[in-house]
Amino acid sequence: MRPAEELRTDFPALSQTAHGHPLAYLDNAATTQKPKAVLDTVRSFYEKDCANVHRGLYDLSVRATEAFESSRRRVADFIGAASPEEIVFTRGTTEAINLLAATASRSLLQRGDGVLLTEMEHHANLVPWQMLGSLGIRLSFLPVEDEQGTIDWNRIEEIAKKHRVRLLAFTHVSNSLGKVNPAAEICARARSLGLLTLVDAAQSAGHQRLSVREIGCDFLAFSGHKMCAPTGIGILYGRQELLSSLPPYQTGGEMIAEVRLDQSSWKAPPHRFEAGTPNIGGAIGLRAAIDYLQTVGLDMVEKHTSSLAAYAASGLASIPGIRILGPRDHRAGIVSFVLEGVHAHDLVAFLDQEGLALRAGDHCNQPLLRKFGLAATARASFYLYNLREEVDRLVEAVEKTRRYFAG
Amino acid sequence: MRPAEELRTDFPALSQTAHGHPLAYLDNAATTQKPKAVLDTVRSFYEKDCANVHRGLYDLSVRATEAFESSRRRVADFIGAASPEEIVFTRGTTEAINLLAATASRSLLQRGDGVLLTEMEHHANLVPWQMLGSLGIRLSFLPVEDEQGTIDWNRIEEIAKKHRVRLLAFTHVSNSLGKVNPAAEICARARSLGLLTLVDAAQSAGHQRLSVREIGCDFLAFSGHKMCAPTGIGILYGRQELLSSLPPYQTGGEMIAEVRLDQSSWKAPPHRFEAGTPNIGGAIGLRAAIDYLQTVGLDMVEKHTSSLAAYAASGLASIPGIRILGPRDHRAGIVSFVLEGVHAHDLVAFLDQEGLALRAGDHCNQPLLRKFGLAATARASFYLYNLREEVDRLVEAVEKTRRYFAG
Amino acid sequence: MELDELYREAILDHARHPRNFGDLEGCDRSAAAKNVSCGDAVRLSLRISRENRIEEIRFCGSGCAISTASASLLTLAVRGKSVEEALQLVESVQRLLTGASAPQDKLSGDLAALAGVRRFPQRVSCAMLSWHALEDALRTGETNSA
Amino acid sequence: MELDELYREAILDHARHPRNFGDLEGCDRSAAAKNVSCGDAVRLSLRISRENRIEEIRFCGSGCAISTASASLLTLAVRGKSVEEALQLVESVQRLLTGASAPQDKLSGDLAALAGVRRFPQRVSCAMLSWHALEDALRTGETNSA
Ligand SMILES: Cc1ncc(COP(=O)(O)O)c(C=O)c1O
Ligand SMILES: Cc1ncc(COP(=O)(O)O)c(C=O)c1O
Repeated sequence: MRPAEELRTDFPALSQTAHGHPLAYLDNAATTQKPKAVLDTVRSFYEKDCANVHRGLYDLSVRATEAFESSRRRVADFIGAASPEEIVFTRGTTEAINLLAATASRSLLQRGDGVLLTEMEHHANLVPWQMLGSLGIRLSFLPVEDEQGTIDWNRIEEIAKKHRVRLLAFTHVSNSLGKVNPAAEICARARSLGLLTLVDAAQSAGHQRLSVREIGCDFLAFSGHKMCAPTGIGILYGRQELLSSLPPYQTGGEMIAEVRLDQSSWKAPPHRFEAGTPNIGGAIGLRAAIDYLQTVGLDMVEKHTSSLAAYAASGLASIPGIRILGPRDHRAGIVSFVLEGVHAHDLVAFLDQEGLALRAGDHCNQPLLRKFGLAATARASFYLYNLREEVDRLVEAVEKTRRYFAG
Repeated sequence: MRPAEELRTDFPALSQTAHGHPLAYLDNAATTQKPKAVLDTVRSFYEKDCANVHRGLYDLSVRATEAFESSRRRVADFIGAASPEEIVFTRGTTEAINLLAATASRSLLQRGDGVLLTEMEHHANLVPWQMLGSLGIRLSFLPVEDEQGTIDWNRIEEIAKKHRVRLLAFTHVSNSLGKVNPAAEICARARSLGLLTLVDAAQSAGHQRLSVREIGCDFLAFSGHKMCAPTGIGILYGRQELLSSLPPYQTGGEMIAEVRLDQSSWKAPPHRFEAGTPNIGGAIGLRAAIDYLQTVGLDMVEKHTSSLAAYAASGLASIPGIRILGPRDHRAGIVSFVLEGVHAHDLVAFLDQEGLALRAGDHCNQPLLRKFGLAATARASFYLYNLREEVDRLVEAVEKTRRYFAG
Repeated sequence: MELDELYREAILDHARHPRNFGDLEGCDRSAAAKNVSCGDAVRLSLRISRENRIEEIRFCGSGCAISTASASLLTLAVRGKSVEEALQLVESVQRLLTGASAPQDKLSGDLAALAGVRRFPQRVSCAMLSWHALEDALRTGETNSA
Repeated sequence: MELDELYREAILDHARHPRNFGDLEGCDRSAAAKNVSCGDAVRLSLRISRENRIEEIRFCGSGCAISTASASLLTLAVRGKSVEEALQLVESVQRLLTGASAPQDKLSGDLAALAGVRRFPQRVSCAMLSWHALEDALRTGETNSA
């Protein structure tokens, strides 16, 4: 990998100052910055090939369609899907999971079936499943046993049998704990029990190599904006035969085969699930983001971010009164922590004054934090452009804030 | 208005050639080109203020949130909404109508209620309502009486009573006929009968002044990409008390008040309807598009496009074997036509060779075209940057194609 | 290649005067195909001999000049061919039009006129419509009254 | 203004040593408010005299320094005030913090410490939390055990 110092220069937003300090952007789990190459590609699409897709017979529209569909091929390739038809463009992970929950509840899942989640799911992989309660689909949960994020995956079998579980949906990387769940192992176990699987890859896509073939999942979702792409684009991957068995989600133009006033018939996937004009510019930006990340090298991104996180965790650990969540080793690029006597909001507000951009809150993980007796944590999350010296600044600033509040 | 010749220079895509001719982009009803000002604004957002919204306490995120919410205020202002809380960001018109249909069917509409549409609706304002059939919600239709797009709005009362209609959903401007429906008059009539109203403004927003107050509708939807904004952004407007009565649509982060493992509670509108990370860059682009259009002047845009369409209709009418759909007068900037003996696809393929970008197809209006005995038409649709000389080229090229096929 | 050259060859003639147009009474097999993106539709009906040869074939439907001409050319090209030969021809046409085979590969006779379509990718689905229907009719191997 | 100046004034003291913290037994009115974006929560309980004056007020809940200090300052500021005066004060605070009133407008006494929050828009909702609860408690005009 080119060193982070050099990669940074690809990201225009990183050269700014904040409160008189160089901006240290440490909220990458919320969204990442965008490299110039992505912004250029999107812009050039709008300047040269802008037309609606799948419709026109004129040149411009042929180019737009080709650009859009080539993005789909690029994504398929990126996650090792068997074909581009397995990739549905969505606004992001949240829409992807909503799409799956809404359509599966009318096909793959029956009244009385269960959906198994973990206690560390992001609200996006919890609330859409809760909504199926009115259809008689019940949730059960794999407990998170400690603040390190330990889950006893052996319990899948027992819970699955007891609750007639049909689908297991779990996060690949926890956005608050930085815990990496062993996706391939979990999916193998689930498959042997006849369960369908959904992997929420919002925090792993673009942060490590990702192959649906190696993981062996049935469905997978991620957001572009957390991996260098613009906002408003993401995908749902689904195995072709499963996607084909799902009814439509949103309806309208582009997804229909034939429309009569009283009824309509649908196209095959993926277009069945893409009603209306899609986010064409977003899809093209996602392709450019994948190109960028593959040039950098995903193995290197993973190594860089997790080593920064480990460095941050050990640096923060030296501060009196600090409590760090998440695994002691094999941590993704995320460190959540609380400081005794200083509310997380006050803490990150002080860090902001030092040019350090961190998030404080429940990280859309209310049930998990409640279990730990917390309402909010501060969270530092790293990406390919972050530096060890930013971690040093973080540790120093947290210590300074502690002293300030200690009076 | 600055003359179209000058406005064109604001749009980088328009300076290209196609098949050796200057590109004449005449597919604006599908999507419009984007002015440099919009592309610059979006880019500058990503280069300077890129962060997730509603979450961070640090500077960058405060700026992103402010930019996003100021876009909402700008849209509210643009359509004369009573408050920004009445504006829900969606991917576009299609998603807006899906959102409304799905949530209204769980609140405002009861089993046995009727939804009244017209026969000229785009699939986006037809198929989502068809989907409610399984909930016992029935559709009825105001017939389109002729190829001019005449609808007898007097019949609303009779149909409404007969079919227990609760909601009237109609297109403001027909995307295949260029017919402009008298929205304010229709909504007044509907209101007097106690009906709710949805206006599909996909073809009118950004093409004429638009005020939900003047129209007096309950809901209104449009897409940004048809009015100079990027793809992937649009809005649903709803009167505040009505929006508040709707349950959530997609669920996940950002739209919840409190989440427990077994149940959750929701934020107030509009955030209740915006689950997950929104298309932040898209919303900011929409704001820039509104700014651009208001500088140009919407009355002038309307005048310019409808005068081009009238000029085109009269020019084309002189060609033997031509059949022009849509109203004789008061036509929006859209002209659909067929040429005897030449299939619409062959026709636009030949026009493409002359640098003229038109669309051929059913324009997501299958039931209407079927009624006219047609499978496809060619359609020229104009925007603020189109020129009379482009219309001249169109008429000439259609005549040339006619002669070619006539042998 | 300009578009009018493409049309000028056999295409325009076949579009104006489609051969073997209509329904085949008492056919053994039939199949329909529809291009959902443009609404073009074609239906083929065939009679197959005991020796598995295409004895008779007709098409009907509505579509643009390319799809009509392609269907007309198809009926001429496959009449008398064995089912296997016809399926091979479908593949050759597909490979040629989608650019999977080398441009110097040629289709024989009037069919050669279709080769030009590869220059106009947005029209390939028009040209392929009837060929997809043929494949369908031959592979399903049973009377299909779709 | 730097953030530490904001905190240095009354805020830090009140956050560390909140006044009137706890529940008021036998209160006449109460109201809770929650900042859904950060999870901070506050509950006020009040005793109102026959003359419509706030005789006694307490708050409890959990939150950041700004929201805790603001609630603590609130209890001091409104005790003894009439319901009407307290509602006016809610409005003044709101106007000041959201920048709707001129910056030279001042809040009196310790409350002045809140003025600095206007420089940190992302914290205004923290500071306003208890004031929203107060308005709620006073306006609903009935015992609210939310
Ligand atoms: C694990 C996880 N799942 C889902 C999401 C939701 O992603 P989005 O907001 O892009 O839809 C996030 C991001 O916040 C996440 O971290
Ligand atoms: C009248 C009308 N309604 C709805 C739509 C759908 O808009 P979108 O594809 O942006 O969702 C369109 C555009 O194609 C339209 O013309």
